Amino acid sequence: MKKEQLLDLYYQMVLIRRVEERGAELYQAGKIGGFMHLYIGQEAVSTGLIAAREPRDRVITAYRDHGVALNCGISSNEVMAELLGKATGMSKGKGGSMHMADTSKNMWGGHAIVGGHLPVASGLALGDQYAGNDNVTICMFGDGATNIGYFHEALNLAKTWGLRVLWVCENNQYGMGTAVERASAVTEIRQKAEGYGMKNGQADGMDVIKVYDAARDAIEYVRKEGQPYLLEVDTYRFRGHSMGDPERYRKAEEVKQWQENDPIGIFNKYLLDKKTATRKQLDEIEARVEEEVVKAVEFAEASPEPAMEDLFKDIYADN
Amino acid sequence: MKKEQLLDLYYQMVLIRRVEERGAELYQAGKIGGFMHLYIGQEAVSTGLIAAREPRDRVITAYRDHGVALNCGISSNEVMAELLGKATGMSKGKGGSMHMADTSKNMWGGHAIVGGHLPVASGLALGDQYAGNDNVTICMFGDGATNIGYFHEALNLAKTWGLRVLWVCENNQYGMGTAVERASAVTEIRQKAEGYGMKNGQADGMDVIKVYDAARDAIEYVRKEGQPYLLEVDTYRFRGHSMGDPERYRKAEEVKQWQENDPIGIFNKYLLDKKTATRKQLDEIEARVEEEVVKAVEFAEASPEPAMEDLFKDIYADN
Amino acid sequence: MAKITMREAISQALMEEMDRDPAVFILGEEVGVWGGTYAVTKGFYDKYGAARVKDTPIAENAIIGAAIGAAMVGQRPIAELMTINFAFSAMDYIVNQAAKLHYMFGGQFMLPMVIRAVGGGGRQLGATHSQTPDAIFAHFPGLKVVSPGTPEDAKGLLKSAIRSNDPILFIEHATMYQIRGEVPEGEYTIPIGKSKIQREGKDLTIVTYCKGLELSMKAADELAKEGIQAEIVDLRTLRPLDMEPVLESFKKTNRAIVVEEGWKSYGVGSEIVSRIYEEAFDYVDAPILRVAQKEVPLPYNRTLEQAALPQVPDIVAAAKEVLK
Amino acid sequence: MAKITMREAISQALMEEMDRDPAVFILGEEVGVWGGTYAVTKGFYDKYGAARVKDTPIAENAIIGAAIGAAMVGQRPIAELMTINFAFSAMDYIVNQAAKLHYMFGGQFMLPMVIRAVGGGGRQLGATHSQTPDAIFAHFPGLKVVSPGTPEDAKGLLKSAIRSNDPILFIEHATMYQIRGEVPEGEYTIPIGKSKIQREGKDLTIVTYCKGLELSMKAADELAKEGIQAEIVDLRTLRPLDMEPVLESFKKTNRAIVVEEGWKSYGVGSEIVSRIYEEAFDYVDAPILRVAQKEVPLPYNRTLEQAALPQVPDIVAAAKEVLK
Ligand SMILES: Cc1ncc(C[n+]2csc(CCOP(=O)(O)OP(=O)(O)O)c2C)c(N)n1
Ligand SMILES: Cc1ncc(C[n+]2csc(CCOP(=O)(O)OP(=O)(O)O)c2C)c(N)n1
Ligand SMILES: [Mg+2]
Ligand SMILES: [Mg+2]
Repeated sequence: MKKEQLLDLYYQMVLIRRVEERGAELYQAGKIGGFMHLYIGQEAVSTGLIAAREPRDRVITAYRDHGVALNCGISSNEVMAELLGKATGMSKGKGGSMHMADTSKNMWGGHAIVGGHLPVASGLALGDQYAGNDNVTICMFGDGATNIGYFHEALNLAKTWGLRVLWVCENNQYGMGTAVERASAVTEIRQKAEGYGMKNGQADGMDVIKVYDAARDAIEYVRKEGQPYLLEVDTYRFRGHSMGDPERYRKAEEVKQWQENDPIGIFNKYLLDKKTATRKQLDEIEARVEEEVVKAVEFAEASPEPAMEDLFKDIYADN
Repeated sequence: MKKEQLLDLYYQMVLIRRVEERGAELYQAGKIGGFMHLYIGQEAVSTGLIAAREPRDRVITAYRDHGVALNCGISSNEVMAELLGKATGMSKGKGGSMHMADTSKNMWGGHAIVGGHLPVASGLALGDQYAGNDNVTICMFGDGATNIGYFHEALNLAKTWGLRVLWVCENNQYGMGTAVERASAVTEIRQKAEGYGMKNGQADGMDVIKVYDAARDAIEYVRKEGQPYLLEVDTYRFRGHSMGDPERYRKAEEVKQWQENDPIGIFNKYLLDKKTATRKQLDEIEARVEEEVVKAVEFAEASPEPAMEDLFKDIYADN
Repeated sequence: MAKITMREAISQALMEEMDRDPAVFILGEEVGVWGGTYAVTKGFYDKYGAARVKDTPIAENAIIGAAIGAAMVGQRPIAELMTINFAFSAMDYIVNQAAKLHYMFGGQFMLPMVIRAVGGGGRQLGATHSQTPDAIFAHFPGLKVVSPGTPEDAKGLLKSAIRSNDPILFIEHATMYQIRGEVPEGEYTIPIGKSKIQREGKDLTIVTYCKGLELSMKAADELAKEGIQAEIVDLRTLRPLDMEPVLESFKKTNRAIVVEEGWKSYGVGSEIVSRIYEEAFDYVDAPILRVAQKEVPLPYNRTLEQAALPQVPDIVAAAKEVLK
Repeated sequence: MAKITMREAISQALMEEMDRDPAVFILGEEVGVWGGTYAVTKGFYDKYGAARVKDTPIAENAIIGAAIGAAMVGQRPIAELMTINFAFSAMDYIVNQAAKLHYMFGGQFMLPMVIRAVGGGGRQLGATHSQTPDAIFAHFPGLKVVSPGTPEDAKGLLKSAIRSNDPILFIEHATMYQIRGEVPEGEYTIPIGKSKIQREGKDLTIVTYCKGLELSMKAADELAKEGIQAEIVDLRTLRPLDMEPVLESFKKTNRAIVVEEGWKSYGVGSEIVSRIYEEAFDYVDAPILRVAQKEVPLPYNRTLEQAALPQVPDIVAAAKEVLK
């Protein structure tokens, strides 16, 4: 990767972190409602992954989607506005935290039914196969999602039909409070691909470069071979599952240990060690992010609520 | 196996064949309605399998259940009566061909939603685990059923919780008109067990002895280890999927080839070759079966229809 | 006008739309090589090939989920559920995804897709395979639910459904594929969301749809012999529901019954009855009655099953009751 | 009588029945270590251990399917669906298996199981997570559907449900866990399938249940200020439906509205309205009105969401309308 690209990845990771930190504050202040799932700790995953796609490659993910949205190029203004339920959000305030999409950026949402978007991902890829192009669909989901039947049907269909889907399991060790081994017959999620004769791999999700490399290779394979691929990425969420998590299921110790592996810290060190950037440059990026996020909050707060008549808009496309 | 047991297996296989042949006639004559799926060609599977169980081990299967019912010790009278929808059927005429159960024989049905009974099988085994016994649940299903999400959820649960289920996939090469490779990512169904880290095996489903041996070992494993096991049994249905199958999807050639491997013929030859029985003895068994089936049809035809007030019975257990 | 079967009408609609628009394709269990479980897509596989007539695994969530995804990116999939009973195996995709994605993402993309599903009892298929659960799908805003009762309507409505940009559940009835009816020659469509008077009369209004229409037409013949002229309003679409023709008819007859094949409680009739009273209260001369399925899981035994299903004499009796 | 929250009432019912009968166990997502997503089973895991408080994978079909199997062999599982929206992901097990197996096999085995599921809107969870689809489950004979509106009823009905030999869907409401109400000291149960007058009045009848009860009680207070005495009948059970108290009340007041949180079309109100007209036609003095959710998928934005949900002023307005 070129220097600019690397710095851009750093910018994206810091942006996700700050947007979510402010988001958490706004949630506590009662300005954001519903369920909000923070991506903090997992920033390297979607950042590395989406950096490896071409713009024509589609992305679809679960409800933990702020980071993915930002990586796909949706502005922090829009993300913040959607969190606040404003008309200027990309889903016009109707979707909220869990439902961020911008199809012009090839980001097909945020989906809140666990595993529910996996068959849909097969469908996006089917649409491309039917159209005769070689776009890749990148579908992200959690470890917990691999236990639901939707996962099985989607992967089986993708392999049987040769659909171009890169399945990315973000194994953050827990589905809500349930550790992987308490819910899944196998603890290495990639092993599930064997049941479909599907090529698979694993990457360290705390290291954005490693994620990028693995994703680039996997995307190339998917595009060239016209076959799906399952990539397991090991990671950890530093915060609770969603904003109201009692966190009885994991020890502070364990969280601390992982936090010492902060993906932003790791990348920061990498950039300095490799002399890709100076500390000053990185500080500048951080300052730029701070400013952007302040503006995003201002934008969101100043944005109008959806109009009352919007309640009845977009129920159907035809009338 | 002792001689009597072997001869009993032969009797069971011939009985299934004859009951179904008469069933097919009665269906054509309009005396049986609904969907009827014949087991002809697959008799060795359930016969060998169920011979290997202890009476306390539970059996549950799909809609292709006449053979299983007979193997479990349900009388041909009751099977025939249920086919005719009579009050003397084991399901009192309410279930029909696809829904044969007799819980006193530890036969928990015939289930018509493809794959739908697999989570239920996990539940039967859960009930036993909760009760603290080491009963085994034998759950049979088709190759086509392994593509639905129910399969995935059931197997994952069984492995994660250590439930005593012997999963038996009757791979008869087709789900309706769809050949295995057109619907499943892997053509060896047993490979799917790898995705759950589940022990698995394969057996020739046209040879009752081989099925018996494989089942006995598998049941022992399941009982002793407190772990599920997936057994794939290769077989073939000689008739259409159900009574109204246009059979456009397979060649007469292929059917003929498999029919030359008739499981009854193979077993007949085995018994003669090994001198376990004389031709006369086998003829006698066949004659006994003929007679039994004639009587079963008489019984069923002479049996009363359910009373009109039965329509409203057994909707609920409490009132 | 040619007289064709319901099966032919549906088949023609599918073919005409596939010929018209290359974005249209079919996916489902046994739609291809087998030729469709009910022979509706017989010959399609040979004509259009495997890419446009896709045999799927037995995986209802994947079928509807994949249709949703393909529709999101601009294709026009027609997903077939072998029977509507298997819609329960894909319920989330039908009522929670197809019905909501357009709205939830602020209208960013459309879902031009049709789910064809055949339902109905009367064929001794037992409790899990014999249902007419149409009402529960009609409960969900965002989904459109169409269920025609004549070959003409089936063809015209299905063509509209395929051209529509919304997710549409198109419900057929397994015992109606052989019924015949006149169908206009050449190209035509029928708008979704319009009820229709299928028979005129002045004495009472029978509101019905799908299988209920077939039964109600026969009942009307019976009633006519006794000098009673029933007007039959066919809903054709359960959501969005078009009450206009129902109310117009009712304001003329002042008496009505609703006929449906599904269970009575929380069924289609409940909604129609409520709406008539809400919107034409002053015109009501007698309690409006519902003719529907008895509240039991359908049994295999033919006699019991037939006793549970609504029959022509039940309709005749209800009609006479409201005329008392 | 002690005043406790709905959460405590449900929690007590679960504990008392687990203490009473070793065949009773709980399974579901996050019921154990986490302590229940809504803290209903907080402390259970420590008290009863992993064998009786089973955390499951995210696999709704396996949860309900396994409960069915365990019930078939005589255990008494309580399966928890994290929210009723996920019931669509296990729909076949609820309406096609739990509801039918007893009947379809001629009564050979029973299904003593409870499915607890929390529903309801008003928390900005968006279209897929905010539903009140109770009516669609009540459509299926073979299933019982209970949805209490007070802590007392919740406790007594849940205890009955756990002791029942039938599959019961027990629907709670996410915004009601904190409401408080008096609950009898000591052991009691309340029979399933009995509606109840929750407030007496003579001017009109409000038929409702669950969240609708909370709203209707407040509306009745408002109405009382203007001298209008509303009688409130709480259905408590949607199937089997007990119309007796409804009809009795209606025969006294001759005017009624039905209040529910779910969508109006094909909803609970449709059935109640139809039944009142069918069974008390001669007592009707004014059109019966339905207060329900607007026909939209629920949006995230709070203002829009609240506008879509039925509110106290809507009930007050409808009540006045029927009294005109
Ligand atoms: C079908 C369904 N069941 C349950 C839930 C509730 N739920 C939301 S997130 C979640 C945990 C998912 O864990 P995982 O897939 O590992 O993703 P993570 O949250 O760790 O990113 C659960 C159980 C849901 N949304 N959908
Ligand atoms: C959920 C569901 N989808 C579709 C069907 C229709 N159907 C009945 S049997 C069958 C084929 C099943 O094939 P397989 O599992 O291989 O069993 P086999 O009939 O070969 O014994 C299909 C598609 C069904 N009953 N249930
Ligand atoms: Mg996780
Ligand atoms: Mg098969």
